[in-house]
Amino acid sequence: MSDSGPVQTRSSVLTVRRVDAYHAITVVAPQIAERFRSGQFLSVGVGGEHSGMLLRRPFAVHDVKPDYGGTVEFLFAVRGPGTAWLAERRSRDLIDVVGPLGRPFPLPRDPVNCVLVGGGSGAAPLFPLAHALRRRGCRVDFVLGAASADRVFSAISARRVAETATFTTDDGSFGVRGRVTDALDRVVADARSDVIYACGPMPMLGRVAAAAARMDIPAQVAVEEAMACGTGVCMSCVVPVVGEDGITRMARACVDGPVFRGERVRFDDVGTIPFDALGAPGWKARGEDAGGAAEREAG
Amino acid sequence: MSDSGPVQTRSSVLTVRRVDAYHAITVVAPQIAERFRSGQFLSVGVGGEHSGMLLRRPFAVHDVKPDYGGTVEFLFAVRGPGTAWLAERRSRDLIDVVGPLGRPFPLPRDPVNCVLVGGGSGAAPLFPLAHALRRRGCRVDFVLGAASADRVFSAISARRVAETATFTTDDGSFGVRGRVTDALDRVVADARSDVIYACGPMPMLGRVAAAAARMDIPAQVAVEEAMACGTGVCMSCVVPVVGEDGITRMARACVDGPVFRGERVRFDDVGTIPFDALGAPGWKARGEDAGGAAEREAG
Amino acid sequence: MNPDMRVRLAGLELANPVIAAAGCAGTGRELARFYDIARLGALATKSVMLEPRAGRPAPRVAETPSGMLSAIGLQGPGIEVFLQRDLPWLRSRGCTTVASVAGSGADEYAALAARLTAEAGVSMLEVNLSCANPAGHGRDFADDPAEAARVVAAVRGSAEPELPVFAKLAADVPDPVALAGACVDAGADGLSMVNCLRGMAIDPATLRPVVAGGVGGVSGPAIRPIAVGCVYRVRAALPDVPIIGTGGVRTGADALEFLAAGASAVGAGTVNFADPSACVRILRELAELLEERGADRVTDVVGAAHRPLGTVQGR
Amino acid sequence: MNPDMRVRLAGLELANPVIAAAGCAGTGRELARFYDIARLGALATKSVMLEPRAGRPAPRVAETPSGMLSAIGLQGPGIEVFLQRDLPWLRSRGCTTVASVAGSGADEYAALAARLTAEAGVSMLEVNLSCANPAGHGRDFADDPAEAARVVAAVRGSAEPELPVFAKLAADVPDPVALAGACVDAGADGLSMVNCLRGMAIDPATLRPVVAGGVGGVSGPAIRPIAVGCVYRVRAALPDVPIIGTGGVRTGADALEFLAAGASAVGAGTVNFADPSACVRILRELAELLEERGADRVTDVVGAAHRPLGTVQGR
Ligand SMILES: Cc1cc2nc3c(=O)[nH]c(=O)nc-3n(C[C@H](O)[C@H](O)[C@H](O)COP(=O)(O)OP(=O)(O)OC[C@H]3O[C@@H](n4cnc5c(N)ncnc54)[C@H](O)[C@@H]3O)c2cc1C
Ligand SMILES: Cc1cc2nc3c(=O)[nH]c(=O)nc-3n(C[C@H](O)[C@H](O)[C@H](O)COP(=O)(O)OP(=O)(O)OC[C@H]3O[C@@H](n4cnc5c(N)ncnc54)[C@H](O)[C@@H]3O)c2cc1C
Ligand SMILES: Cc1cc2nc3c(=O)[nH]c(=O)nc-3n(C[C@H](O)[C@H](O)[C@H](O)COP(=O)(O)O)c2cc1C
Ligand SMILES: Cc1cc2nc3c(=O)[nH]c(=O)nc-3n(C[C@H](O)[C@H](O)[C@H](O)COP(=O)(O)O)c2cc1C
Ligand code: FES
Ligand code: FES
Repeated sequence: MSDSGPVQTRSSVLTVRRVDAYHAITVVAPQIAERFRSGQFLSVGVGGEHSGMLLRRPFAVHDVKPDYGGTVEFLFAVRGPGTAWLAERRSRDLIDVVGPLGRPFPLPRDPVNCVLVGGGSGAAPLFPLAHALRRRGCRVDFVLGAASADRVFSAISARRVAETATFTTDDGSFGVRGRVTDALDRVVADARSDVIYACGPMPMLGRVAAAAARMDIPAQVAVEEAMACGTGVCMSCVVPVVGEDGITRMARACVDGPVFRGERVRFDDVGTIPFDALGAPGWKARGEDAGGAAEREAG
Repeated sequence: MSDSGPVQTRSSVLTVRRVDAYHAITVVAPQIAERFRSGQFLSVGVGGEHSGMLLRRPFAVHDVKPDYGGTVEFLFAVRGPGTAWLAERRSRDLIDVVGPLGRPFPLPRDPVNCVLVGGGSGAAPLFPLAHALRRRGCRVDFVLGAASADRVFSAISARRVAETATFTTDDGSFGVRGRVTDALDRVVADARSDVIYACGPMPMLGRVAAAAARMDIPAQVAVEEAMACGTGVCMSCVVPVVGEDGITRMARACVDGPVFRGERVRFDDVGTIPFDALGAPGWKARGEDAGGAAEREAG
Repeated sequence: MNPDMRVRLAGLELANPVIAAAGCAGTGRELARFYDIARLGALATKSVMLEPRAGRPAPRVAETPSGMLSAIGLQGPGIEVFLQRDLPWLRSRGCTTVASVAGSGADEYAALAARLTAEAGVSMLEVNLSCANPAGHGRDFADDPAEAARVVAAVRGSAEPELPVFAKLAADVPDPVALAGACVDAGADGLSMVNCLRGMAIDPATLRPVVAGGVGGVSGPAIRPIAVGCVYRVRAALPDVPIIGTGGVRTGADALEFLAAGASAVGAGTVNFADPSACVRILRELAELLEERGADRVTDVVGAAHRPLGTVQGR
Repeated sequence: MNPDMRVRLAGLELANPVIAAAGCAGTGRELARFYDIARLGALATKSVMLEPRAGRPAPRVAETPSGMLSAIGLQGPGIEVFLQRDLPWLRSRGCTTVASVAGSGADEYAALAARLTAEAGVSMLEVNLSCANPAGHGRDFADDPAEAARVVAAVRGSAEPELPVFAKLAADVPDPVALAGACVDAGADGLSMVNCLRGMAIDPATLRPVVAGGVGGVSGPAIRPIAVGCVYRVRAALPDVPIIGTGGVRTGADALEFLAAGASAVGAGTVNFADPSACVRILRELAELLEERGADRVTDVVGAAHRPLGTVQGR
């Protein structure tokens, strides 16, 4: 396990640059680069040893390069003190990085048509995925949504790697005005897509999963939930997920995910404990299920 | 009051340099420079806004210059996380500085002979004092002690400003082997000193005050006690001091001091509440004294 | 337009909700060197006792993660000097003053209240219950609702009816609601919460307690979630009792957290040590946050966080 | 030469004093990806309950100054799955295991103890008393010494005599000594202290509690001085009772603080989230510090901080 598993490194910052409304940090981390598979994420310590900020910050991997034995890049928007601190890093600074974390996107065996749907900075994981799919001869189409033009993520690289790239913005300042799901059906039809990969905010993922179900094609979604550890020990990042046995369990986004099959995530019940979830208040004990349940729950 | 009183500034770091075993930081702080009188100190915020280090760090002012409208310099040894953080500052960084704090050394009206006694980095305040005394035509002699040669403080500048400069080290690696008090008597005799000014660790100050009493000359000592606020509001920095009325009170080193008359500080009782101190356990109420007491206690 | 920052605490109107917390604002003179203390909603005095008191030996403080440990031991000049020297000065500066009182028994608290209630310039009495109860086997009055209630009743009894009496509660109790309820039943017009939590720091080099007294009080941002939790729980149980919320306030956003939890005013203590002009900065930041939300009055946000609270299942 | 790190807890010998604290080490599998968990002094399991439990809705955590707030709600698969799946795996890895138990009544705790005591691979039972007492009007068992004692007695009664039973205490109680004494009198072989303190975080933007459950538990370095104080006070009163000291341990120096205060072993919880290899790092740092002091045995520093403790005058 530990071979393919995550590693903790004090990595030296190679570059810190601005990309549209985002900051991009590239660190030298050969062991992480070599283990990484698309969909996985990093967690980064912020603030330094005597900081009042205790928790690591999770970030998706946006790019992996072979230089210096292997580098990984993550992009982020400054949102609070942790990302503000990261934005102030300079090359040669050392930062504490753990990764790769979580379950990667499953890749199709055959060269099928894939549409990749992303919202805002949540689109980051789609780029290494696109390259992996292309290497397998898959067709890749992008649908990228954002609040406004400056929040649209790496439009250029999207166009470069994909057959087509469709953009939507809430304010119409770039591409189609509206949500990604307003554009999705047409792209799927035109590209004859066989599978949808999506990441971004939960509500968007919910709409994408619904659209996929409606169009009757599989969707793989990478969820985001508040995470204290990122390694599976704290139980903070749970999402209601339906198991193969039809039983709903509170699954950990960090190790059981972040990638789940779209139809398995109960998006409407995110932020709740569904009454029929295993071990929900008033839930009736059923030894067998519990056993099976936990089997998978343990990841 | 507020005119001569302390100010809080976000000061830009001009230089950070090494001086022997110490670091020296010079900040641009015109209002502090203009108000400063020798013996006063600064308090510096460390670690930044989201640091787990809450308390300011107190430092004596080592030098004041007119450039850039007024700069102040403080020297420090890296001792823990706060000073380690300060040692990493670079020019143009902004740091939060409050000063000048505390009561300055009283200066003699007449051009008398003054011997300045310091231990380790505690010697810092003696240098601005020496210049102030020289401006008044006083004779200045130095006695500087330290653990070892590299801890002897600004030997060169001491020699420059003073008539004579005597050095003592515990290990004899520089100057006389032994304590400052082993050299003090001879210096006082040779220089016919009229007054002693001293700062450094409490035990050293105690020995200097005792020597002064023995030689029957006044001593002004600047004490160091753990300080949470440096402004007089927290009551953490207390030292047992005998008032003019002969009553011992727990006086605040930060505002009632740090400079006290040597014979008034009960050095043997530092770190205790003397049984006869005002308000000590079992102390009997005496309205008058209490009144007078507090009058002065309030600073 | 600027939001209306006035708040009412049991009949007492404050110009704004920011109170410099007891024992963290000195005599007022020290902070007055940094700003006009009349700009404070109020200043709470170091707890006043009948007699002068020398307090604990030094060192009295230690830094802890995002907080500090202190063991001052209520050093102070006693009520006589307070009345002769400190109170008149505060009044002369136009500073609304909360007189905090501390004693070793209900009678002593009552005697202090009797002296203070007559004085001009005392706008509120705050009863510091985090004092050792000589009859409590090392416990404080605040550790036992019945003992706390006895002290509060004694103060309420000897103070003029129109002078608000607030009980200052501890946070290291299992049931702040029970403690608060007992104090209110005993006549407290409001609650001030929280005081420091008991704690200790040990020097890893000497392996000895850092502060001379051994056990001290933990304060600062480290305790803020604990304090906010206490305010929230008490507000939920006693929605009509005004609360001064205190514990780890460092910014205007922190103050807003306490107001949302149900505090009508906010005490700022330790932050005054880290930033001598903290109280006026916090007030400015709070006003800005309220303006951003488009709130006309600070009172609009008081208690905003309250929804029926689920039972605590365990952690 | 390296100091001897072995410690004894009520007859149980651990290879070293560093214990991964309950609920912060998952099933063991997660940390095993970063280091060999057989190197731990012991691993305390997430508190096991009779039935599967879904816990609280997300979000379950918030960051607080030098700490965090969490409301997990004891999510877990229940005793059956624990015995089928988790315990055998821990045993197979040679990991000394402390089984933490949680329930909604003394009978439930007793049933868990009866199941676990028979199992190979359970080296100690830790009774998590920070669970809501259905009969306690929202209080936890740990909030009331008598209730805590009833639970401990039930566990002690149904566990084999040679299996050590440790009671895990809360810190937000006025008198940890009274609580500890009650648990020891009820048969606890030792004490584990402390659990999280109750607290809350409110989002200054939404003005709503950040964690879905509202009230949660505060942990991390922020609470360390409070935890060290509890350990010190209990050790002073009950010098012969072994203590697992827990709360905010981040470094070897922090661990040393707890040992000096009187703990025989140290629990590390939240730090595992910030640093997945924290426990082995802390162990290494502690060994280095002991070597620097020239200590032959870690047990040499246990209780080093104890001197007659002055009464707490007040703060
Ligand atoms: C699996 C995963 C991948 C992510 N990838 C990216 C990415 O590639 N680029 C990017 O910009 N952001 C990403 N995020 C969100 C990112 O982690 C947060 O923006 C960041 O933690 C904010 O930290 P802060 O201190 O600046 O903000 P604050 O809001 O001050 O953070 C306070 C606390 O809340 C947590 N938190 C805040 N926002 C989020 C969030 N959206 N999701 C989870 N925890 C949060 C923080 O981790 C911290 O513990 C990802 C989140 C997850 C869970
Ligand atoms: C009036 C005064 C003037 C001083 N002037 C100087 C100076 O010019 N140069 C210099 O190197 N040092 C000076 N010191 C000591 C200096 O303040 C400490 O070295 C510094 O605070 C250590 O901080 P730290 O975080 O690196 O160490 P830590 O030991 O980690 O600090 C932890 C806590 O203890 C306090 N503390 C630690 N040592 C001392 C000490 N000796 N005195 C008071 N508080 C302490 C810190 O302020 C902090 O709150 C002075 C102290 C005082 C009271
Ligand atoms: C050094 C110090 C002295 C204090 N003195 C008193 C006091 O005299 N009376 C009192 O009721 N509270 C006193 N307190 C408690 C504070 O008023 C406040 O309740 C507590 O520190 C929590 O708030 P904070 O985190 O903002 O400091 C004191 C706190 C500190 C740190
Ligand atoms: C997310 C989380 C889950 C926890 N779960 C449990 C638990 O199941 N049983 C228990 O006795 N303590 C539990 N605790 C408490 C810890 O074991 C520990 O006592 C507390 O967090 C203080 O230590 P720390 O500051 O090192 O985290 C939990 C703590 C956290 C933060
Ligand atoms: S973040 Fe801790 S279990 Fe997922
Ligand atoms: S340091 Fe606060 S009173 Fe002196």
